[in-house]
Amino acid sequence: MGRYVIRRLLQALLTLGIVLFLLHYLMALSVQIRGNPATLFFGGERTPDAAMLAQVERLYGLDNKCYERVGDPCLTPFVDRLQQYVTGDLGTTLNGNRDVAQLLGIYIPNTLRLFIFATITLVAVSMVLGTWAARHRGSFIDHTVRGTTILADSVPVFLILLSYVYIVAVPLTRWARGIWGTESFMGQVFRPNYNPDYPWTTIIIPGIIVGTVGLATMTRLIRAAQLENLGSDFVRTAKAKGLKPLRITVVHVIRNSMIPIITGVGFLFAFMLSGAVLTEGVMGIPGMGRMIFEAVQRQEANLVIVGLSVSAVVVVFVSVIVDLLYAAFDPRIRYE
Amino acid sequence: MSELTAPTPTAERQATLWSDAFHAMRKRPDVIIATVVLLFVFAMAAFPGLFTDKNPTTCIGRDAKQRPDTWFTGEHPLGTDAFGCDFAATLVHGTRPTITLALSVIIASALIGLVLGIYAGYYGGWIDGIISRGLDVFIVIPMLMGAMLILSLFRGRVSSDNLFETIAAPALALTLFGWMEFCRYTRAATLESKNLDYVVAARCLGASDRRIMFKHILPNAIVPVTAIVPTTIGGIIVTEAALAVLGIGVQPPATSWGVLLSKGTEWAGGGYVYLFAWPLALLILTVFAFATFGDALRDALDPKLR
Amino acid sequence: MAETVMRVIGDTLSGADLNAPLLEVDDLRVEFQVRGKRIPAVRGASFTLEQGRTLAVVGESGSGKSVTSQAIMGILDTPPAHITGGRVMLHGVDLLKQDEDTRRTVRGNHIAIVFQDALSALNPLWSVGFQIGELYRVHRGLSRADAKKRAIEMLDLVGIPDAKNRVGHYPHQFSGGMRQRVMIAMALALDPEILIADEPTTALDVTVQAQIMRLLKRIQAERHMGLILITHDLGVVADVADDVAVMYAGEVVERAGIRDAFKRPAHPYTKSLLRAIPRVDTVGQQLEVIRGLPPNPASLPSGCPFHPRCFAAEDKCATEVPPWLEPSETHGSRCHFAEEVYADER
Amino acid sequence: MKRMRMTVAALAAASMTVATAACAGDESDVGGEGGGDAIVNMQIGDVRSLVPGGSGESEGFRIIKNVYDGLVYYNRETGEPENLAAEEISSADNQTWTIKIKEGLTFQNGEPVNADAFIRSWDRSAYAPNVLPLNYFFATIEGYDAMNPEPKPEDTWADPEVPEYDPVETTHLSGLTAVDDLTIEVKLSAPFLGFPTMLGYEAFYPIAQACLDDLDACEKKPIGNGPFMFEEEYDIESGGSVVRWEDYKGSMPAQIDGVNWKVYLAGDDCWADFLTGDIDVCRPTAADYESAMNDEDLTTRLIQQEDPSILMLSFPLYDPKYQDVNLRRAISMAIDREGVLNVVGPERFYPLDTFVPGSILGGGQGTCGEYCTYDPEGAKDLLAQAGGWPEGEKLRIWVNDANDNVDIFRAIGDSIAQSLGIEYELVPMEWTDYLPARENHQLDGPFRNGWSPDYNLNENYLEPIYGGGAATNDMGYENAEYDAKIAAAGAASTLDEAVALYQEAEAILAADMPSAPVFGEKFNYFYTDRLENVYVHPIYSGPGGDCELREVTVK
Repeated sequence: MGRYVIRRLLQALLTLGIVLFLLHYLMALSVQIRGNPATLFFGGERTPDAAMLAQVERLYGLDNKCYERVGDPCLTPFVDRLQQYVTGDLGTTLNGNRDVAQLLGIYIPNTLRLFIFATITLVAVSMVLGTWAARHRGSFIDHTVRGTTILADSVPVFLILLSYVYIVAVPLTRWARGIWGTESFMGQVFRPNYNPDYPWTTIIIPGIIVGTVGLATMTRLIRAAQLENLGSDFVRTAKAKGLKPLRITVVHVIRNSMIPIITGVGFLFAFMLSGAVLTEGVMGIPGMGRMIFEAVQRQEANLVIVGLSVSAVVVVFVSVIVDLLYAAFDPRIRYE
Repeated sequence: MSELTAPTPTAERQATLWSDAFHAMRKRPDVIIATVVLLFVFAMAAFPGLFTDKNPTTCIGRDAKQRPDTWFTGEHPLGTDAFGCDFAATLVHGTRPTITLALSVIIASALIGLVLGIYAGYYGGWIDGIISRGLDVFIVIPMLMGAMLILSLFRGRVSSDNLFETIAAPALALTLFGWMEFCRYTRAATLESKNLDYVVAARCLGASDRRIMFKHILPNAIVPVTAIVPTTIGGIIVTEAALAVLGIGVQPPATSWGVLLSKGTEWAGGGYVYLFAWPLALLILTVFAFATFGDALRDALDPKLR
Repeated sequence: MAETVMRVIGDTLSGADLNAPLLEVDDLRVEFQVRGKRIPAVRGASFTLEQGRTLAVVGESGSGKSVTSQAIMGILDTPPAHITGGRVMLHGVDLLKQDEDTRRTVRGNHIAIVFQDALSALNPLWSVGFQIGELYRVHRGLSRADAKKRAIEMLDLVGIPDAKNRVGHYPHQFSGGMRQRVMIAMALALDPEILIADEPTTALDVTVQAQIMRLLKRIQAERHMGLILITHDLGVVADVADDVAVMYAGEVVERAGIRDAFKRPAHPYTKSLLRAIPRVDTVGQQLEVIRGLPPNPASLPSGCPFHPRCFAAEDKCATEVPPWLEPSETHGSRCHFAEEVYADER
Repeated sequence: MKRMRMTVAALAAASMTVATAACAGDESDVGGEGGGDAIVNMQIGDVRSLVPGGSGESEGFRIIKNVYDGLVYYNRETGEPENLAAEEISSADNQTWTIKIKEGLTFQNGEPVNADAFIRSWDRSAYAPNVLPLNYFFATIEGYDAMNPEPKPEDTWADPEVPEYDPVETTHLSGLTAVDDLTIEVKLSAPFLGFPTMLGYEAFYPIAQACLDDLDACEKKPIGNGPFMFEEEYDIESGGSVVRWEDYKGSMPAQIDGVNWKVYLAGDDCWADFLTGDIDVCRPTAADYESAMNDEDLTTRLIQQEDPSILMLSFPLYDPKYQDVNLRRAISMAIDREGVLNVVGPERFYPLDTFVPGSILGGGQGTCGEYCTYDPEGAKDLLAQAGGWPEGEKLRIWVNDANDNVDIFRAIGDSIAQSLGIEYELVPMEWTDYLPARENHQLDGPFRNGWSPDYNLNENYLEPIYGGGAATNDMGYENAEYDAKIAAAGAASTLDEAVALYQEAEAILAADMPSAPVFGEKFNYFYTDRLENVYVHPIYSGPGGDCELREVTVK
């Protein structure tokens, strides 16, 4: 088992190495194609004179000649950047010269909070719907569940968010505040925008909405697993052993459908990270998704590379955890 | 002696699989409705002229955002959009870029996925290693963020009315981050069918690798891939809309459903809900149709559930 | 043995009468609702089982053997299955009339079942000890440790070596034969009065098959248990069963003592089955085969369902439903010419 | 002389997030009872710096102008500079100015507000190696060149060791001398009668010595001399709050107990939070504006004022196609300004028919006249006179893609194409590419141009944009007679005389029509019902929603 984990981690390191290089290459391409981001340093409302520009370029390592030739992978700046990251200095941003590590400290917790609520909603809702649909296979309920989950997936998540913010959030907040007062949990939870003073409360609703991303996939996975288990021989044996239906469902059926849930969460994790970009945009949450989006627009190389590498590490970490959970849940799976 | 053509039981077994699937699908009412919707949308994309004779680019600012007094009739059947162009025309002409984008992305990513998947599954060893690492790299970067990175290289694109230019950049970005799903399924199917007896038999009879791959293994690999094609198309259309809202997808004044939606969201709050409702309805209807079709196809093709 | 039975029977089945036969299945009818159509799977199966005796239920696949056993256990899913008639009398009490709680207590405590493929019949994700212990924890309310101890005892009983260490293992870590023994251990955990073995050895090779059958007989003798053995293998029936019930197209076409049924079958179907068994002395001769295929339950032939494949069929077989005739008081058959077949004139 | 347009209006660069912000900290209840916590919740965008001289963008200035007191403050109605920290500002020849500072003014940490406080601040901004955005404001003062040496020749930059500049020893502007503890004498390199009007802007604010000693701490918790004081640090990501400084001795004290600023990142808007009462002043987007207007209660709390920022469609005079004035007039008349307004939201702009807007001293002369009215027939005739539009060629309109510029100029393009029957094509560019391309005269079609006032004088709209050789003269417009008139106005003895001369220059400009005025901006701020005395300063107000925090009161 240990050897497997080491092998997986080595593979992960290799993947991350490639990801880092790919991101660096894309940012180099961006500088080569879109021109020099150094002007951002001056707030960009007037072209700084060439000399100051050259000074700032050296500060950010943009003065290497490779940035003039389109397509040149700029290996030396890549090595410098790696050395810089290895020593723990994640570089600073062009606009406002802020330290990237400090920014991550602000952004990562916000996105994590969003994900916690999203994952809970996704697993809970799909578990209930999946089991319910499997229980009433082929009946009217089965079709409505399938229909609604597909509908939930067909509506882009940012449209659900926008309609929530524009139509529902404001009257709901006012109504809630009328009853429970502004400072109360209810007064804050429906707010249309994220508020740094209530980091947990104002992120519940966006989390739940992001949780609906991938609901159809998850419900289908669970329904299929439940169907397979419900019709399986060991459930028939369990019945023959005179166990109560509830115990059969919990001990035998749900336990066996944990595997697809883990696969689902592992698969949807990267999918949800995409959802975060829009959710954080609409709800004004200063999170990873939004930060990376703006950094890409502003050619903030350090922010983009570190941001995406962090999300890459998280995704890789999640996939290794998923594999280990497989082994934990299913004794038949053994890794050497 | 030319190599014997190994018995290809797969051929007619394959045929029955597809014909069975077709029969199973045809009988389901929801699939019929979904197919009708899809045909309607494809027709709108292919022949916009059938649906509206107005030119979406003739826009008069003065009569912008006018609701029609009677819906579906009169000079502007669906009223005018935020720039004063005929809303029905923009809606119809917006369909072609979206559908062409979706189809081109699905075909490109399916092809890449299939070829790489088969090579990885069949040869194994270091080829599989490289392709799997490639898979990991692209899976690890979330699709939307990857698309953003690629599309940020194309900023400042001149908006043009030529179809290819408007959708080239988003299509490339979505393909680059869309093939992994196909590759994974194909690779799994190839690994599974590689050691089946008839494939081993074909190899014993001296069939070349390429022949085995594309004559024997491909029909098996096609099954799981086809099962996820419709739902993936739905996903691409939704992602295109997301890109448009972020302002990095299809660039206005070229239209697509995503652009219409992002413009619609701006004016939805101000009481012009119809600017937002029509493109949303069209998008949801199409994606829903694709998803239902995909679900039915998956059930029909999945031997266990049949 | 007896007083435990009384105590347990008393508190679960009020009005249980010790003198009544252990298990009496009378005219059991089961139908399946498939896409709107009602298809008969069991059309009036009747047989009785006495304590300490083994009844073999024989028939081709699709003849309703397994559905009957599951109907007795009450584990048929409704929908699609519906029990439309008949009685299942356990000590004179009709199980079909009991409420679900009582039925559930009977399962495991009084009637147990062993399935054919132990690998799929055992939950792959739980250890063998847990799955056996579950019975004690649920029905007897034992603690986890005691349940585990009892599980180890049961594994020893069924002859699994080094039970103490293997109790924590998982089903996939046992061989076919061993898994079947685990199934038996699980079935016998609560000391049931009746054990239904639904093709227990079909999935095993011959040598292991013999060991399992010997194990079943030994335990039946020790516990004075009623054993219903469902199989399509007449060879196994010959050396194990006391009585035999032959099922065809959802009904019992012949019932008799084992020797009587083998020597003088009273139903053409049983006779054809016996002739089809290859024997050493018939080397080189053409094997006897019953022509045609078992009937499709959705469209059964008129009259006697076996008539299209019957060598002794007459015109009336196709029109009249044969009555239940009894050439001797322990031998019955549903065939117009039961006496002639019994007397080997046909 | 380089001038910089204050980024008050929406032309801010893509990098500069002109965003809106909501409050931070505990919001007082919606009802907002009076007494101890009369706290106003405001939105704010991306603040670059809170130390005078380091910001130069609208959001930073909105905080600085309330935490610091400058020498003068621009009157809300007239826009005239009135003395605030200054006792008296006088000059005989418009070249040597003497500034007297009021007695007894101190910083919030007790340091005296004296001549040194101002000189120290101005020297810091003028010193080139500090690389501060407002550095060039001091170009008019003698000694500036010594502190800002010309860069070394281009080819020497290649090798990294050699710095681009010679090391700068002089750290003090020679033109600045502290006559005594409370008087400063400023010598300009050339006479400029508008000098006092500049003293109200951020560049000329004082800095405490303690602040200079630890700049980072001062950035987070500024030490000002204004009516509001920072108690905790300001967080650029989420906002901050200030409280009233009790022993403020200046002439414009605060009426409320404190202000909370909440940061709204790019693209967010505070309207949703305004409706729930978490933000007190907010500017709605076009769509929200329309729904807000049908709500009677809200419309009673609306401030609508003309913003001095203007939007123009400038012509590349260096391009042969656009030499004929009739073509430029035809294009201007082809723009249906009301129609475009109907598209982008009627309340955000007003059609402009003059080169200098009415809210600026000496503006509103309507110099563009009939060429800024919508007359498709007239436009077609002018186009014919100018030799018609070459067949098959598209009119290429260049625009930077910040905010909704693309939508506005698409509507304008539609209108021109409709009226003249020609085809057009939008060329959106990113700000950091658009600006250099425009300044290096690389555009081959009309392009978006905008201007916001640095100070309240019509000269600010004439010399920097159209003056011969002016840095921001992107049209390449050269007219000797026009330049002469500007110079004469500069040397006029009284302000009124100068204003009249500048107006004559504007008339010359209108005849040449180097660019077509399209819109003047209008801002519409709504405020919650718990506020009173809500006034908006015409020249300096944040685009997302702002008000005079020194005058506002809570019911």
